[in-house]
This record gives sequence, structure tokens and C-alpha cells, in this order.
Amino acid sequence: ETLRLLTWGGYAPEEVIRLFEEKYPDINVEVTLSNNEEMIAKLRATGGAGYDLAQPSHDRIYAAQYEYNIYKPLDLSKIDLSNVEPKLLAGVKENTTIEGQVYAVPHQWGTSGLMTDITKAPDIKSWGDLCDPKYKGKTSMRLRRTILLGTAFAMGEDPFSAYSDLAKYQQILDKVADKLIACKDNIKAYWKGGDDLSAMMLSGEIVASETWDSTAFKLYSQNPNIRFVPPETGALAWIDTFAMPRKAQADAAAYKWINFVLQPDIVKLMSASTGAMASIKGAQELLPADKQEAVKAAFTAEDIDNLKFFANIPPGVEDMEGKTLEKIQAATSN
Amino acid sequence: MRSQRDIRRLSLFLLLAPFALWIVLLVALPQLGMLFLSLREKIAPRVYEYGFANYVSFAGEPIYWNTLLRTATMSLLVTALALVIGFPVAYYIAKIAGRRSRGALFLLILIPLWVSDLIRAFGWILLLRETGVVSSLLQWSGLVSGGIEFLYTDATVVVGLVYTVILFMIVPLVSTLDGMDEAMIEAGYNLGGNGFTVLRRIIIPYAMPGIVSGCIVTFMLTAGSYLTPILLGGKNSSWFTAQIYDQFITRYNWEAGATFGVLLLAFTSVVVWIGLKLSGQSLSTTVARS
Amino acid sequence: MTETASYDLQCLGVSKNYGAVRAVRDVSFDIPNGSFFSILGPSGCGKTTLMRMIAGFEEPSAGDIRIKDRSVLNTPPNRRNVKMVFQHLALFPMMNVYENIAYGLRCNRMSKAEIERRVSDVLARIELPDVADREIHQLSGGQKQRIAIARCMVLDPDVLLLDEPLGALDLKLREAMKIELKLLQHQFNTTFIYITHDQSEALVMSDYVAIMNAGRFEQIGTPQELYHKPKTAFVAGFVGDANRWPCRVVEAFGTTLRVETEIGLPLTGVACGRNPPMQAGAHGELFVRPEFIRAERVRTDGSPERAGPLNVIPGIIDSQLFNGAKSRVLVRGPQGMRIEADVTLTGGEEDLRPGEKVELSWPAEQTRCFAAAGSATGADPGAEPA
Amino acid sequence: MTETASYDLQCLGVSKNYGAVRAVRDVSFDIPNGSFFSILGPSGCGKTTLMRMIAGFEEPSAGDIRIKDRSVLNTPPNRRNVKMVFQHLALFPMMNVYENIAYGLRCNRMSKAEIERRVSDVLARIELPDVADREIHQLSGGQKQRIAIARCMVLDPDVLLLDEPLGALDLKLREAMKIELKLLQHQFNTTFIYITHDQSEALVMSDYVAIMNAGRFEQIGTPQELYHKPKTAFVAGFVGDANRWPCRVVEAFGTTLRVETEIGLPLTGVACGRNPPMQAGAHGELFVRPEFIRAERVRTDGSPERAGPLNVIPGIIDSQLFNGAKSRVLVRGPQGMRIEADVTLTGGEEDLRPGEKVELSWPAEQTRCFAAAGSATGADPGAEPA
Amino acid sequence: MSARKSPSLMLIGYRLYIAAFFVFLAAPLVAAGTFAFNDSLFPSLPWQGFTLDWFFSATEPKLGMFHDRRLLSGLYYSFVIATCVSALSVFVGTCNAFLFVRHYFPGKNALYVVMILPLVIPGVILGIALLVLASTIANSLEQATGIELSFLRPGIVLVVLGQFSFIVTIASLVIVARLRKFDMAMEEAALNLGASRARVLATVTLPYLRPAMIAAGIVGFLVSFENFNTTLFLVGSEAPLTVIMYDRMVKVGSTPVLNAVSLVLMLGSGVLALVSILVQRDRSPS
Ligand SMILES: Nc1ncnc2c1ncn2[C@@H]1O[C@H](COP(=O)(O)OP(=O)(O)OP(=O)(O)O)[C@@H](O)[C@H]1O
Ligand SMILES: Nc1ncnc2c1ncn2[C@@H]1O[C@H](COP(=O)(O)OP(=O)(O)OP(=O)(O)O)[C@@H](O)[C@H]1O
Ligand SMILES: NCCCCNCCCN
Ligand SMILES: [Mg+2]
Ligand SMILES: [Mg+2]
Repeated sequence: ETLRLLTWGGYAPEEVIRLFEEKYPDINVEVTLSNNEEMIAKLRATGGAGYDLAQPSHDRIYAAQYEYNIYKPLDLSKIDLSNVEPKLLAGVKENTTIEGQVYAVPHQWGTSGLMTDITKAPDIKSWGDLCDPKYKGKTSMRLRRTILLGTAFAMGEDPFSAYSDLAKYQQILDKVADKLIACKDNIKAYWKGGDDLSAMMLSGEIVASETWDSTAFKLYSQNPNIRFVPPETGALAWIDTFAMPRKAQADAAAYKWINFVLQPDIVKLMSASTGAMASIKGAQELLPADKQEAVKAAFTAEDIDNLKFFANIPPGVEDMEGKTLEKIQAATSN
Repeated sequence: MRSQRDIRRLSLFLLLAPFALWIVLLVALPQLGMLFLSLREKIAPRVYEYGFANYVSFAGEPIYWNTLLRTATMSLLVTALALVIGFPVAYYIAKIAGRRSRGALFLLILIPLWVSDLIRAFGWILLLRETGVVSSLLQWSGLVSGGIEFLYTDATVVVGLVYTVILFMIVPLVSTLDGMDEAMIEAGYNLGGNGFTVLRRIIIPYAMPGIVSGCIVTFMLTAGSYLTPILLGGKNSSWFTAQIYDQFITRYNWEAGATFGVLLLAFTSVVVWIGLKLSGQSLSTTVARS
Repeated sequence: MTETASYDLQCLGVSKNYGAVRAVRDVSFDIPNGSFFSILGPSGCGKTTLMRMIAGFEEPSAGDIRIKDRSVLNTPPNRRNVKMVFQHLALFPMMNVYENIAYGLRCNRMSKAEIERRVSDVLARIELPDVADREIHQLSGGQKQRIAIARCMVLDPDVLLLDEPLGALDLKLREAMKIELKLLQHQFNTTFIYITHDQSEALVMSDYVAIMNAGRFEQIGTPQELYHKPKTAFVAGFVGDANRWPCRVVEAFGTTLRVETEIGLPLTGVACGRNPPMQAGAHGELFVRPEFIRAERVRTDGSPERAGPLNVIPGIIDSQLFNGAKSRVLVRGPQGMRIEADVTLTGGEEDLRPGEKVELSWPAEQTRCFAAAGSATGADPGAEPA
Repeated sequence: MTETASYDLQCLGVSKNYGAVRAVRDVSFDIPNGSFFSILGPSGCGKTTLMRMIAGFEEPSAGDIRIKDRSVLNTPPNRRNVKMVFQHLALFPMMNVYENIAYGLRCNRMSKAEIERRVSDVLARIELPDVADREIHQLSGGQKQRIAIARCMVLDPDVLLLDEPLGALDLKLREAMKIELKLLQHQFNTTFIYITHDQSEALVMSDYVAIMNAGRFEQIGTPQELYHKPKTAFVAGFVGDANRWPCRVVEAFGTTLRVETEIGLPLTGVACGRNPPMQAGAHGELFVRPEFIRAERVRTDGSPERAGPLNVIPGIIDSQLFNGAKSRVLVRGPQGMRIEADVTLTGGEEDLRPGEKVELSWPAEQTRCFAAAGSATGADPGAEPA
Repeated sequence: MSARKSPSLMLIGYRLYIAAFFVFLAAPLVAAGTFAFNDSLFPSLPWQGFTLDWFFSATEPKLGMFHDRRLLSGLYYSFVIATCVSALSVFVGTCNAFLFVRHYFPGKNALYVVMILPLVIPGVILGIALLVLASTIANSLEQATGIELSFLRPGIVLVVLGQFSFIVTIASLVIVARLRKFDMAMEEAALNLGASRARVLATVTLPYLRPAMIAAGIVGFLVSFENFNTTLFLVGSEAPLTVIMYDRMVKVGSTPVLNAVSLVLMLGSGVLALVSILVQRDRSPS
């Protein structure tokens, strides 16, 4: 039988698949690379068919499920949760429980923050520093919700708490939009994928950027001057999860995969590929040596305490954010 | 012999069946479905209402129609450039190149057609990025000191699009010009015309069906292209198809996406219709022939 | 070619090579004002090439071309006052009749009113006054033909070139247009240079005809001269029909020859072609036109009286080709030699019928003998491509 | 058409309407075995339509078609033993010569060996034994022609139909193929039905010719009959050249008529065409072939003696159309009336020249008078489309 | 062409322009192809030396394309999709050709224009329109009856249908053009020689159309193979090569393995294009 994964780039490394298929010779793994938005869009179009296991981030499940009914509840008894970091598990459960059913369990987690080449832009500290005219034409960001939230925090707002008051949230978004439009001049280009970003950063075309920590850690191994910097207002933390599409057909294989990749020796391989930490106990030790070093170079203990987990997105917010992003994209600078 | 006529009847219906299935199921109904969807408005999750709200909100949002206008203008620009750049090439292939090199040149023209948009854009990225081949060559030759970024500007998008669509301009041009009797050009000179007169009064009017056909296809392809503007475009560039994609994929707003789709199709059709009227041609005399 | 005054067109030693192909070789001629001059030759002999040099579309490899006594070698085609009617006419399909004719005038920046006047004038002269607004594809073949001529004539050219303009027309129309063209030329009184490979076209219409072969002019003359006094074997064979037999000269008295054909038939003929006249033993070829051969039923009451030296041979009618006034019989002569002779077939009793024995006779002076190619005095007009 | 035995082909009152267009109207004829039968008529007269009905591609609106005495109306085209050579030959370009010829045999499920034997046999008979492996585009026009015929003949058809098969060939080749076709028909001894609008083709090759006009057969006969004894004005005008003048009958003595042309010229002629003979006052049209008109210089020493009743009129030479043995002069007669007369132009002193005064004379029995269309006894062969 | 004294100069200028144009055409392809041999993890300068690893290496990080399961599976799906699309297109295109060349029926000219339309509808719109329709039907059906028609969900079937919807226009135009040149007399000649209607079709008409059908098939195959705009919206878990490559580029990061794939595709397409041109140059010069 075939196990069809809908997941992030790097979340299903060739080596892990090989080991999995060795262990379960009658299962054949097929991978489709995606991101949060596309996962939802795809599953919406298929009505939850076409894939057996998806890996959306913890904050993007509730609304999508509520509106489009694309997932089915997990049977937690089939998952070996003994090793899973309880805090993360609890957080994910809380975010993804609908009518008493749990829809997701955590897999990898990491943060979004800043990346800088410390030799060229040593004073990047806050989201807003990307708009520092000193680095005009030498910074980048991804034009997605992360930067909206980050910028809001940098402007002293708390967007997550405004989720309950959408009018308030709209005000924040408007402010953020103005700021980012003004910042457009400073940006070389909006990156669209990890690759874009890596190439620009490594070649020195940009010196600082908004980033996923995993990308920054990867680059650290190529060039130790490139560091991940948690913003002053706190890095935004995400947890990518396992969720089962409503019309998944290979449930058994899917559970096997979940259990398989949560094993410590597999986690090692997995983390080497994703650059992110698994949500199991002692995950940091399972990172490859160079990544551990990168994490150490990036985070202090306060930084970890200061992490801001993405809050569940209530219905409607995505639309507001989408409009704001369009506005920024369409605004002209020179 | 009566059965003869019945056989013809039967074969007409047998042949009409696949055509009808194709046009109705894969072309007409989907477009109607999209039109229908565009008339549905999302009030709240799982709550919909029918009306023109999506169109109203399109009209009320300058970002959207600016993008549409921008896409159309740039597509027209690309079409014009493709015509200006492609015409001499088509003329050369059809009328000047020797018999043997003509075939070879035509093959060369076609080769980029056989690799995908993606690879072409990928190639341009490798060439044009700040640390890319062109910039490096310029630095190496000492013409410039620092790296130059050619990517992420509207000009790059235009170049990339011209590159992508120019074949569809050249091919119909070659095939119309090919049919032109050389004697007509010679007659043009013989009767006293100079190079410019012959071009303006004879060659271009003769090639008009090819020109219009090439322009229509080029314009539609450009307006409907997705990858090239996405991959080569800069932070300011927005393309209407990207908006459609965003509506569908990142905002799950199928209603708005469908509205955009209907509008793109309607708008580009109107542009083509105006072009046909202005040039006095029709779809069946141009695109159908080449 | 007696006129010595000014010429509309002169070619002086014009040649044209395409790489190793010598398409036109050292052609010289001059055309008196207002004449109808044809160039007649087989396909590929260089007619079109010559015409294109005159029009300016090709540059001669050697020689000079003069129009109205001025060399035009350095004049681009659109400045030469030589207009051309193309084989497939090359009317502009995207313009209507009026615009086609006006094209050249517009190139000359003539005023609108003047153009209108001239176009309607020329349309009247070609007797198509009402077609100005028609599209080209609405015209018949013959009408197109005339429009193509009008388009040139409206510009008052010194010389009008016509490259096989009747080639694309069907049989009946071609016959009619032959006479029409000649009348048009009279009308306009302009020098026409007419290219064709159809001898009847050239003979019927022209004042002068040049016979071209393998890039060279073989002979220039009036149609009658060419038909009755061919100077080369090629001309004798190409212009008009002829029975052709290889032969060997037995005896020569001045230009009168006694010859023997391949099969040993003794005949009397006259030496033609270039000097010196042929000697005994020389190889040659005999040309006899079917219309000079009389085919008569063999009579039992002795042969009829005859005047002048005659060649007489017996034969049997093989078949008759009835074609009204132009009927012909195919006769099998001695040893199966085939002879064509013109006859009048009326459908009556007196007609010759297949199987009948006949006596063929023709005057010795209509038995032209040309030196064979490669033979002592014979000229070789054959092509040497490469 | 004297044979009464069995016929290869018979058409009995065959008609064909396309909506309101009456393409073929009530055509009846039968063709004796083994003859060469031509249908000659102007473009659009219905020749192709008739042939397509015989081949089975169209169904007659009325009438019957019989092949070897059996009606074939209900036989589909692929079952009729009537083969057809198409105007553009319709050889199959994706097959070579062998496959083209073998096609029909294969359709008949003949054995491979037998097919091979027959194909090489027919190739030998058309004298192209070595072309079996050639592709079609490697053949010359004349060779293609012969392959197209062989492809049909290998099937041993009762009748071979040929629809203007020479139309696409060039001038010289057409001349040559005329004779060749006739020889091939002799060879195979099969009935050929040959369609053409070129009278010289029909006259030269055929045993019988049918003249078709506006869907009807005007006359069927041997070439000589048609040329010398046309039964209708249309035939007289269509077959061979003729001077045509409208006239009015002044007096009639049996079939001999005294007539007056439009311009009042009195002439003598014979009444032709359908009975009853024309009466005084009837309108008609005169036909005189150019070859019967003698054009002679007006002599000062009185007119020459003449035998039999002659028409004589004066005229002035307008122009001469030199065409070798087939030369002609255009003469302006009284009141500008134009007359064409055949002459022999030799290029000598004795030739008639433009401007000379001549006397034209021709026998009364060669002055055919047909009733004018619409006149009392005239039949109207014109088309009534719609 | 015209001026007498300086034709050579003008012509030289013209030729230079043509040459420059072809350099422009070739440049991105050459660039994309060349970096396939760069011994580096990034398809960019500086040049790190020549290697064939991106084709043949079996180990990470330089996993060669011939060992990359996902690329190979993408290639496989592309192949399956393109084969289906081109076969379907040739079949329906041939039917259309007979319909429009051989038959007369009311509204024929209008329908002919309708046939051309899919070619000028932007590919993105074809894709989403089909997606919307199929999903709407599937959803309604599921709600009403609980039956799930999986072929109406994004996946190979929809991709094939989506691509087919405009590629069939191309195929039709190619085949129509050839059938128009067909001399009806050829069919009549075959009938006349004794062949049945079916035999005429099999031995004369279809063989005559064959070069056009093959060419249409190849063009359809290539266009399907490289299609992105329409496919993007219809693709399910069985992604064809272009989608895989796009995902790689945007979501993982391009390595020279993408260049290697590009190069192989260029070679393959080039060969196919050549074949199609050779096939069209059939035995008859017409
Ligand atoms: N552009 C060219 N390059 C090379 N050879 C040429 C060129 N044009 C003509 N020729 C050769 O020159 C010769 C004369 O050609 P031309 O066209 O003048 O013949 P033609 O007498 O007009 O023949 P036709 O009656 O067939 O039109 C031919 O052998 C032809 O092949
Ligand atoms: N399928 C058809 N529908 C309507 N009218 C037709 C059709 N086929 C022929 N006709 C008409 O019937 C008449 C006879 O046509 P046909 O083709 O038999 O003429 P033809 O004698 O062969 O002429 P040509 O010498 O030009 O080939 C013409 O007026 C033609 O327009
Ligand atoms: N390279 C893989 C990165 C995966 C990142 N997931 C991020 C979720 C952000 N909302
Ligand atoms: Mg020529
Ligand atoms: Mg016909």
C-alpha cells in the first residue's frame, strides 16, 4: 500500500523513507511538498482526499477544520506518545481539539525570527531593524503572516490578544501595513522559499532577513557568521504537527509513520534534514553537532522563555491578513 | 443509396459526440461554473449568499483592478515587443534564409518551446541574479566594479515574458510570410516603392493575419502566464494570475478567485476583440489558419 | 533590326553567373522604340534571369544595360522606368483594383485627384472601366491579366517586361489573350519585352523574336525569318514542328547537298547554318516541316508531274490525327522511319486512311541540313553547366 | 454509332439535379465495345457530373446506366467494374508505384504471387517495367499519367473513365501524351470514355465524340462528322474555329439560302441544323471556317476564274498572325466587319501585309447557316439554371 | 534587398541581428544546462569544477537525478499524463478534423471558432474552472448520496482532462490542416478501385493523415510534459515533473540536480521535436 505524505520540504528525507520502507516492505511512501496554505487549499479541493497524512502547523488546523471539514480525529491510542514532550503535546491538543476530538499531535517545532550576517549587520535585534535604512536593498522577508505578527509585536502591539476583537486587529494590521509599505524600499526581494533565502544570504546579496530558525541553522554550518537572532519581542514559535485528512486511506501506515519518525534514532536523521527540533524529550541532544552549536549561538535561556507560540487563528483572520499582504505587495516603491 | 445518406448522418453524430463532450464538459461548463461561483459571496464560514458582491468588492479595491490593468498593459507591451523583435526574424526565416538553413533556423526557433516555462525562468535567474553569470561577466571584464542585480524588476519580467512567448509570434508570422509570393515584393519595388513603402504597404498588410494571430496568442499567453512573473518579478510586481492563485490557495477564497478568473477572461477577450476589430480580422481568419 | 535611331533598351554583352552556373552568357541586343520583342526559349535557358537583370533585381556579372541610352547598372529597381508583369501577376491581394493601380502613382507622390484621373483613364483603355472597386479575387483570369498590365502602364514605362504572363491561364483564355495583348501593345505604343516558352505565342504577337538557348541568344529576327530561315539547328527544331533525321553529306554543290539518312535513304537538301558550308562526309541533321510534305495516294497510272527538285519517298499511313484544319497523318516510311505530314481531312471518300500506301514528296529547298553537333563546322549550342 | 451488338456502356435518359441546378439533362448514349469515346464541352456543362454518375459517386436523378447490359444503379462504386483516371490522378502518395497498382487487386483478395505477376505485366505494357519501387513523387508527369492508367487497367475494367487527365500537364507533354493515350487504348482494347474541354484532344484521339452543352448532348459522331457536318450552331462554333455572323434569310431554295448579314452584305449559304429548313425572313447565324476563306490580293487585271458558287467580299488586311503553317490574317471587311482567314506566310514578297486590299472568297457550301436561338425553328440549347 | 550599393552592409547588419536573437534564445537554456555539471551544492557561480554527480551519484547530498526517487516518479507521472493526453488529443483531434472538413451542419463556422477558444483562454483559468466544476460536483454528490467520486478530486484524471482541454485544440488544428490538403479524389479513387469504405479509411485516408497525427501527438506530448499553469491547480498526490521541480525550487532549494533534469528534458524534447519535423516531411512533397 501507499502512504501519501503532504508535508514540508525536508520533513521526509530520503534516508528515513528508505529505513521505513525497509521495516515495512509492503508500504510505499510518496511525498508531496507543501506549506500551510497549500495544504489547506489542496485538502479543501479534494474534500480531504488524496493524502494519508498531513503536517500543518498547530495554529492552522482549527479554523480550517471548522470551515472545510478536511481532517479526521486521531486515534491517540495508536500513537506511542510516551516519548513526546508533554508541554508541546498539551499545547497542540488544546489548540486542535474540536468537540472533544483531538486532530493533531506535534512533530517538529521551531521558531521564526531574524537571521543576520554578524560581520555585515551586527546590530539586527528587532523585526523593525530589517527596515533600517543602513541596510537598504540588503534585507529580505517573506510576505506572509509571520512578518505581520512580528512587526506588530515590534510596534508594541499584541496581535494574538487582539484575535478576540477583530476590529482592533484590523487597526493593528493597518498600522503594520503602513510600516511594511514604507519598509518596502529597504527590501531587496521578498523570499518565497528556503532556497531563495539561502542563495541570497550565502552569496551576500542580502545581509539580514526574517527567517525560519531551521534555515538559519543550515546556513550556519556553511558560514558560521550567519546567525539566527531571536527578536527582542520574542521569536515566534511554531509546531508542525501530524494530522489525518478526512478521506485518508492508509491510516495504519500513517500511524506507523508517526511512531516511526518519533523514535530517537530517526529523529536524529530527521532533524539533520529539517534543522528543527523534534517534539520529543531531549530533542536538543538529538540535533547534529553543528546545529546544536547554531542553536547555542542563537538562543539564550531568556530567549527560550520569551518564545511566543502562534495562537490559533480564528475564522476570518486569514482573510484580513491576506488583504493586508496584498496591499503591501501591490503598493509601489521605487 | 438511401443507406449512404444514413451512414453520413450517423458518422456526423459519431464525430459530433467527442467534440460536444469536450466543449461542453471541459470548456463551457467549467467556465459557467466559475461564473456561477463568482456570483456567490461568503458571508461567514459555511454561509453563502448570491449576488454581485465579489464584483463590487473588486471594483472597490484599487489594488485588484490596478493589478489587472498593470497585467494588461504589460502584456500589451510584451506583445508589441515580441512583434517588433520577432518580425525581422520571421521575415529572415521565411524570405531571406536559403532553402536549407530555413529548416534549421525554424528548428532552432522551436527548441526553447520544448522546455518548460520553469526551466526557462530558472535559466534567466541563473544568468541575471546579482551573483549570476551576466553580472559576473561584467565584473570580470572590468566594466563594472560591484555586482549588478538584473533580477526582480519589471524589465526582467518583460524580457522573460518576451522570451517565453516570442515563438508564438514568430511561428504564425513565418507561416504567413512563407505563403507570400516573392514576386509581390519585387512588384512593389518595380512599381517605384522604396524599402519602407514596400514594408508598410505590401509586406505588413499581407502578413496581417499572421500578425494578428501571433498577437492574440502572445497576448493571451502573457496575460495568463504565472511562473515567469512570479519567479523573475520583484517585490513590486504583481500579476493578475498570481492574485488568482493567492485567492484560491493562500486565502481559500474561491469566490473571489473565480471572480478574478471571470474578469481576466472577460477583460482579455475584450482586448482581443478590440484588436480584431481594429485590424479588420476575425478569429477564424487568423488563429484558425496558422 | 534595321532602325539605328535611339533604342528603348540595349543589352551589351550581358552575362550572369550563379556560382558555377552560367545562367546568361554574353547576350547583346537592342530594341527599337515601340516594338513587341519576345524572348523564346526552353525552360531554364535564362530568360527570367535576363529579365530580372533588366528590371534591376539581379546585377549582371558582366556587360551593360542601357535604357533610353543611359546605363542603369547603378539605378536601383524602384528607380528604373522599366515595369514588369510577373508570371503569376503578383497583384496585391490586400488591395482592391483601384489601389493596385494607384500603388505606383502613390509611390511617386502624385496628388489624389491626378491619381484618380489616371487610374480611371487606364481602366478605360483596358476596357474595364467598372472594376475599380472590386477585390482582386473577384476578377476573372483575363481581367487580372489586364489589371496587371494597367498597373504598369499607368506609370508610363519606357519598357514593359512580361514574364510568361499567360502561363497560368487556361487554354481558351490564353488564345484570346494572345490577340488582346498585341492590341494593347498597339494601344499604348510602348516597347514590350515578352518572355515565353510557347512558340505560338511568340510568333503570333511579336515584331521581333530572340531565340534563347542555354544562356545565349541563338538568333534574333522577325517571326517569319525565324520560321523560314533558321540559322541554327536549335532554332529550326524549336520553332515550328519538324521531322528530324540525322544524315551524312554525300556531295555538296555550293549550298545544295546530296545527303543520305542513317538508313541510307538518298535525299536532296540545302546547307543551312553557319559558314563555311558543309563538305562531303560531314554529319548533319535534316529538318523538314510537315506542312511542306505532300502525301498522295500511290496511283497506278504513273506518278504525277512535278515542278522543281523534289524528294520523294514511299510510305504507309499509320494513323491519322484529325484536328480540323490542322490534321496530320503519321506515315511509316522505309525501314519504319516515322514521318509526319500535314493533310486536309474532310471526312469524305478522298481522305487518306490508315493502311493506305502513299507517296510523300517535298521540295529540296525545304529540306534544311544543319551540321551535326561536334561535327567540323557545327556550332554546339548545348549547355555547359559547371 | 452503327453497331447493334452488346454495349460496354449505355446511358438512358440520365439526368442529375443539384437542387435547382440541372447539371445533366436527359442524356442518352451507348458506346460500342472497345471504342475511344470523348465527351467534349465547355467548363461547367456537366461532363464531370455525368462521369461521376457512371462511376457511382453520384446517383442520377432520373434515367438508367447500364454496363454490359446490366443496370448498375444499385451497385455501390466499389462494386462497379468501371475504373476512373482522375483529373489530378489521385495516385496515393504514401504508397509506391507497386503498391498503387496492387491496391485494387488487394481489395479483390488476390494472391500475392498473382498480384505480383499482374503488376509487372501491366507495367511492361505501359513500357515502364522498372519503376515498381519508385515513390510517386519520383515520377515525371507523363509517367504518373501512365501509372494512373495502369492502376485501373490492371483490374480489367469494362470501361475506363478519364476526366481531363491531361489538364495538369504542361504544353509539350500534353501534345506527346495525346498520341500516347491513343496508343494505350489500342493496346488494351478497352472502352475509354474521355472528358475534355480541349477540342483538339477530343478530335485527335477519339473514335466518337459527344458534344455536351448545358447538361445536354448536342451531337454525337466521329470527329470528322462533327467538324464538317455540325448539327447545331453550338457544335459549329465549339468545334474548330469559325467566323460567325448573324444574318437574315432572304430567300430559300431547299437547303440553299440567300441571306443578308446584319450590315446588309448578301451571301449564299446552306441551311443546317434541325428540320424544318429555314424560311425567308428567319434569323440565323452564319459559320465560315477560316481555312475555307481564300484571301487574295486584289488584281487590276480582272478577277480570276472560279468554279462553283462562291461568296466574295473585299477587305483590308488589319494584321497578320504569323504562326508558321497555321498563320492567319485578320481582315477588316465592309463596315468594319472582322474576318479571319488562314493563309500561308512564307516571309517572302508574296505574303499579304497589313494595309493591303484583298478579296476574300469561299464556297457557298462552306457557309453554314443555323437558325438563331429563339427563332421559329431554332432550338435553344442554353442553360436555365434556377 | 533593395538598395544596390549597400546590400551587403545591410545584410550583414541583418544577419548580426538574427545571430543576436538566437544567442538570446539559447542563453537561458545553455545556462540552465551548464550548471548541471557544477560541482557545487548551488546552481550558481562560482564554478567549483566539473562533475557528473548530479546525474549519477547515488548518495546525498549530491543525489543524482537518476537516483532521486521523487524526480523519477515525477518523470513517470509526467510520462503517463503526457501519453494519455496526447493519445486522447490525437483521437478527438482526428474526429474534429473529419467533422469540420468533411461535414456540413448548421453553425459549423461558429463551432469552429469555439474549437479554437481553449487555446486563447489563459491556462490558469482552464485549471481553476475545471477544479471548481469538478469539486462542486463531487461535493454535491457526496452531500447528497455519500458517494465519493475520487476522479473528480485533484489527481491524475483531472490533470489529464485539464491539459487535454486545450491540447486537443492544437492537435485539431494540425490535423485539420492536413486533412484540408487531402484530395477527396484519392478516396474516390480507392473506392473506384474496389475498396470498401472502411478499407479506404484504413489504407488511404488515415495513412495520409498519419504524419499529422504523429506530429500532433508529439506536440501534445511535449506541451503536456511542460505544462505548469493548468496542472498546478489540478495536481493531486501524483505530481508530474514540473510541479516537483517547482516545489523543489521554491520549497526546498534548488541544487544542480534541477539543472541536470532540465538538460535531460531539453535533450529528450529536442529529439522528439526533431522526430516530429522529420515525420511531417513525408514522402509527398505537398
Ligand atoms: N538564384 C539562382 N541561383 C542559382 N542558379 C539559378 C538562380 N536562378 C536561376 N538559376 C539557374 O539559372 C538558369 C536560368 O534560370 P531562369 O530562371 O532564368 O530560366 P528561364 O529561362 O526563366 O526558365 P523557365 O522557362 O523555366 O522560367 C537555370 O539553370 C537556373 O537553375
Ligand atoms: N455538388 C454540387 N452541388 C451543386 N452544383 C453542382 C455540384 N457539382 C456540380 N455542380 C454544378 O453542376 C454543373 C456541372 O458541373 P460539372 O463539374 O459536371 O462540370 P464540368 O463539365 O465537369 O466542368 P469542368 O470542365 O469545369 O470540369 C455546374 O454548373 C456545377 O456548378
Ligand atoms: N524547512 C522546513 C521549514 C518548516 C517550517 N514550518 C514553519 C511553519 C510556520 N508557520
Ligand atoms: Mg522563368
Ligand atoms: Mg470537370
